[in-house]
Amino acid sequence: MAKNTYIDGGTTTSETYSYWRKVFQRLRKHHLAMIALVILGLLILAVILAKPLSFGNDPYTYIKSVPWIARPELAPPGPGHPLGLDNMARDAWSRMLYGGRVSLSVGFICSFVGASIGLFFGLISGYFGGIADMLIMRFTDFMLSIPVLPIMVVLAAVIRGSLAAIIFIISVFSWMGVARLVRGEVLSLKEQEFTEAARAIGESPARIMFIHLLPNTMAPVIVASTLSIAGNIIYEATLSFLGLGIRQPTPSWGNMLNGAQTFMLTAPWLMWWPGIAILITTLAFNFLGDGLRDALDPRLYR
Amino acid sequence: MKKSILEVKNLKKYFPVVGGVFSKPIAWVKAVDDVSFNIFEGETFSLVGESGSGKTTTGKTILKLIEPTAGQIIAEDIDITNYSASEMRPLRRDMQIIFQDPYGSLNPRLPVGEIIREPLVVHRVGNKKEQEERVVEAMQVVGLRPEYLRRYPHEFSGGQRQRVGIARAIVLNPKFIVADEPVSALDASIQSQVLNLLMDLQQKLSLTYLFVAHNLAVVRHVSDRIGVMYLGKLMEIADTMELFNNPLHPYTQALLSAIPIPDPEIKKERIILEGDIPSPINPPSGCVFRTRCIYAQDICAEKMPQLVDIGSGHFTACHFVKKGGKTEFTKKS
Amino acid sequence: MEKELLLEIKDLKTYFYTDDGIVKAVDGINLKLHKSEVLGLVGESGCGKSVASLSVLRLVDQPGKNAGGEILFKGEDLLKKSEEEMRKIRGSEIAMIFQEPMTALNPVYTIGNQVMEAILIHQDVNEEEAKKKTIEMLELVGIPDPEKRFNEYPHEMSGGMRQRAMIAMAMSCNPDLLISDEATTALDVTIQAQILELMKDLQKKIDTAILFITHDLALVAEMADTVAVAYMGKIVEYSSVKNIFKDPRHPYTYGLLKSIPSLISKKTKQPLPAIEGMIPSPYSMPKGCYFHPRCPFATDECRKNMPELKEIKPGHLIRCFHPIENDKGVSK
Amino acid sequence: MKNYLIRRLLELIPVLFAIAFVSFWLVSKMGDPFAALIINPHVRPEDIERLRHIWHWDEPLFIRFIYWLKDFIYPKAGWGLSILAPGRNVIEVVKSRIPITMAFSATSMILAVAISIPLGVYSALHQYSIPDYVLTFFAFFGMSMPTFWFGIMLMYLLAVKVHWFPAAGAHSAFLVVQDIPVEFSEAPKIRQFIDTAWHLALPIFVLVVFQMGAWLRYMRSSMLEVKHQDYVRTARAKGVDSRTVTYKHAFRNAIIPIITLIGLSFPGLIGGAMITETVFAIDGIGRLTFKAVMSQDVFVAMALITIFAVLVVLGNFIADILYAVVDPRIRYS
Repeated sequence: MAKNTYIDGGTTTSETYSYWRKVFQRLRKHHLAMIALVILGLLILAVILAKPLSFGNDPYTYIKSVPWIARPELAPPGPGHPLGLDNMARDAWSRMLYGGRVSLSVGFICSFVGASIGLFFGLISGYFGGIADMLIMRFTDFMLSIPVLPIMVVLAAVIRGSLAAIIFIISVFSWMGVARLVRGEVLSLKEQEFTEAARAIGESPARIMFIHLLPNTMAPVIVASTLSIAGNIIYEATLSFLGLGIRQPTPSWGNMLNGAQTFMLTAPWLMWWPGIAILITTLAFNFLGDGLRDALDPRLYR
Repeated sequence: MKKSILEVKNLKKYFPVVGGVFSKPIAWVKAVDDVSFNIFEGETFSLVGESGSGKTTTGKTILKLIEPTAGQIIAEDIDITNYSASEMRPLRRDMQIIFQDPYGSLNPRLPVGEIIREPLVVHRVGNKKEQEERVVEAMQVVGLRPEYLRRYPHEFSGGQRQRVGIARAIVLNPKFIVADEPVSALDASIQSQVLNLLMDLQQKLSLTYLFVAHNLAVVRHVSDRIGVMYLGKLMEIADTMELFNNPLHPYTQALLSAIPIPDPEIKKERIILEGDIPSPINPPSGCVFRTRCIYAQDICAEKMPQLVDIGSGHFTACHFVKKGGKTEFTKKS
Repeated sequence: MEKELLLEIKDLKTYFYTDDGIVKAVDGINLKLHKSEVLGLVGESGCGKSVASLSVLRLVDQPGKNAGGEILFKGEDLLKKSEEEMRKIRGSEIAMIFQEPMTALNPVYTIGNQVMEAILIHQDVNEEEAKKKTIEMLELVGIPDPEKRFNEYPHEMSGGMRQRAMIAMAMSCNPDLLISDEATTALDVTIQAQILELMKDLQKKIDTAILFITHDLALVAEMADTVAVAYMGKIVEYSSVKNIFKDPRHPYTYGLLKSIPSLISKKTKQPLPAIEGMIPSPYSMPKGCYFHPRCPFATDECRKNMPELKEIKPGHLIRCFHPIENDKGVSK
Repeated sequence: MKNYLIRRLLELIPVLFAIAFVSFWLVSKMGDPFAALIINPHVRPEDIERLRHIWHWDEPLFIRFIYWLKDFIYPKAGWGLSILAPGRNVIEVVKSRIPITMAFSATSMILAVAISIPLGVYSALHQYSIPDYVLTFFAFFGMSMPTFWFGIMLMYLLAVKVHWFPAAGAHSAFLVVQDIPVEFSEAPKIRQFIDTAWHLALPIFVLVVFQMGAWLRYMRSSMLEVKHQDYVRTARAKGVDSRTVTYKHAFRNAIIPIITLIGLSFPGLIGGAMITETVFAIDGIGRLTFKAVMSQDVFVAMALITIFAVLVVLGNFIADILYAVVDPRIRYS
């Protein structure tokens, strides 16, 4: 064949596009996921701008009096305090905003930590196999056999209170799914010939893992992590609701509900908003995760 | 005397089958079982066989992509059988592989330019600019537009992807390439283009090929010598024309007669083999082919015939093929 | 030679309406199949051969849809039949076997159960008779020990045995037409030889017509009486098997035949006369004749207009402005 | 398969042992079970020392654990030291709470699965229809809502505001039988059942909604996947009517992963039961766990967590067995 005779035609398109751009194009067609993305953007913006959005209220300050009712404790909504005051006469709206910071950060951080641990274990386990695989997988099975919530409650009772403790407790139980997922992906990627090609070139295991395996496992990990943010937010809220999570006076959506439940009869409005906030956030993460799954699905791809 | 570039001696690869209460190996898949052959410099040596014959395992074991169970692999007088991954690394510049699946053999997250550059990066050949020049050159040689450098594999058709795989294999200027079913996943009209490219590259870059395939017409067209495998064992080795004109092993005879011919006027008398290919986990005793062989006798169940030279480089493993190519077949009663 | 006409496909179109555009998988296919005849439909991937066969049974899944044409089976248009009427035809008058015998058989039911199901649907027999008939069928297709095999699951069988079971299922109601969609592609060559032998044998015994779909020209030479060559959803050449192989007129057929490595030729290790270029993307089809970008004889006419499928000599139709003349050159 | 199950059973023993030990260790970190006795004026310090010795609390952690485990498996009369129920055998305390939890979690699980499976199939068969969208939204709601909040809101709206349901507890203290109030345990069985059902309606509803979300999604996607399998097309090509195609061919395959997941859903169910029991003040083992942790009732907490671990591990094992029962491919390998 003469040099510079090229093979043209076929499926090549006029412009080149990367995998992630294609993913985003597909995600854009997923209306619920896009709505979720917008809502999450607004939520994140709101908790970042908690201070200016609080109408000059501070989540920790006890309000001495409000004009529309005699006692400031459990005051119903009124001017300047759109959600009223809680049982300690603190502004519920500003506590919502600052509580959102805690809830969202716990969700994100725990997911990130969980995904990182899971990726690490999954890669090692899947790539090396043998003893390492056996040990890691036995350990994963062991962790999965633990009744999560009861043990979380015990753990929370042992190391009580701080944000770091809660993040630690939730993260400990949020890596197993990703580890199994990544291991499975790596096992199937290892069967694919491009991994073998990398070995045939003489690439080191570390390079194979980082250049070839890791990027190819990212798609399902991103989906799983997005979904697990929702789960982690609920875990935090549940623990805080039970009085074992974030401690007063730091606000979180969960511990706001803990306080509100006691005053269900006298101040039912305090119960509505933190719950709705949790529901909307977790719904949004679940829809986004679902949309990402469709957008990243390799079966529709190629 | 032709120079042997690669020698395989009594190569075995057994894969464990785990099971039972304690996950211990309870059986072995004898994928490659006592295989020996030479590959001479500049030739195309082909391994043909049906699924489960061990031809691909042999090819990959030679490159140490699969660890051999026993035997020897000698590449240019160096015994690489027990070489570690790091000891193998420098040798990999000379020994490359082309894969079967044009989809699975390219990392979908890397642009093709990066895929072809990988070998240069790993072996630290030149600086980035020189590497990119060599990538462009390799792409031109295999008939890909260098402008497509930044495109991703999914933007190419099967035939083009296979060219990317070939470019990756030749970018280090290897001496020896294992081509593992390089055209079997391609359409007929693309198949011939890729075969032409492989033959052209062999000329230009003086390559030696180990060509692994199941399509006998393709193998006949590209090979100098052919080894026929069945259930992990070599049944026959001969020069291409000798093998096709004078197949001596009953399996080779049946295999050749099973090939459909694209000519409606040739109605050939076909040897239809009875039954299925046995499982490599539990191959028949003695000669592995005896369960389907129309000439099988008692001795075939007892003794595995050795692969012997019956003259002028024609090797056969059958009790009833004697020196000089005389056959003493009698049909099973 | 003039046998009763069994199946006539007229200008059949099956399009896939995908997010990225319309794929004209089958773009006006015309075929005729006579009783107890074998019609080979060959082509490379993307030529629409499998979609065409599924269209005959009206089994094309979403987003694929019929976009016109007629499928006359025994004189009646299958496209006009109700789903219930179609269901009665499927499996009894027209049966089909698929490429992957592993995935085409339901993994959770025994072979016997699956073959028997077809018999129970279409024949007026009770369970016991159906079972007897099933075992007979299994024996007929050469499955050893059919009573025992009746109770085995697909994963317990080899590829060849599974394909035999598929054939038993397809032939159990003595269909007038068998559609074989790449039935031997997934099999080893020695097993392929067995299955082809079996199909020929059964075709004689049961007197079934076969629509034999494959990408392998050699198989067509062996099996078919008439051959249709498809390229990008259209038939480009259609004639008797002898004409196709001895006197191909379309440049695509001609090129394809030349590019296959020969089993007789002494000229090995030589460049093969390959067809240049690649199959176009179904989303951006070339104007005019679909083959023109790869055709060595293409002219401006080919770049502008799609040629019609025309009879150039009795029983030999091609879709080309410049048919190849007796292996010597191109008519101008 | 039998070997596999035996192996799994053998594997469960160390897993259970490890979980029991880890929870023992964690729970004992929670507090000293004997510390609470110090404030009791009737208990002398030497009595506490004696008790400590009797329960081996003066031994190192691991030895103490072994003694504890022995007593847990073969409980002696009056075993354990409970703060919530002083003087009573811990096992007895726990045992008396099990039935109510079992009753309402099993009911909720059966209901959730029984409703979700047909709805999931419907959703898959009518993909992108309005009912599909409604069901999808409902499923996401079930997966996203915090159980405890949903429980409180239902309680507030349906029990506090409109009095359709009782607000808390598993049953009334008194029932009016023929105009005479009698103690619950004295009332006729049928009345007891109706009263309990009425009390448990809301918690069961909460748990059903919580579980249904996941089941609906699983069933829908499993069915969607199966719908496009080759064997479904084969069945249609055979002339099977669409009802039989759906239920005999598609559904039978789609249900396999779902059945397996039932065994694996135990941890989530335990968590859900714990929350709903706490919210609705039902005296089951879930609420007992929470109370035990809050009051540092070490013996009770340890017994409960070990029971939960046994349940989860048992669930895994059941999943394995079910898998083998429903999937012939597993059964025979």
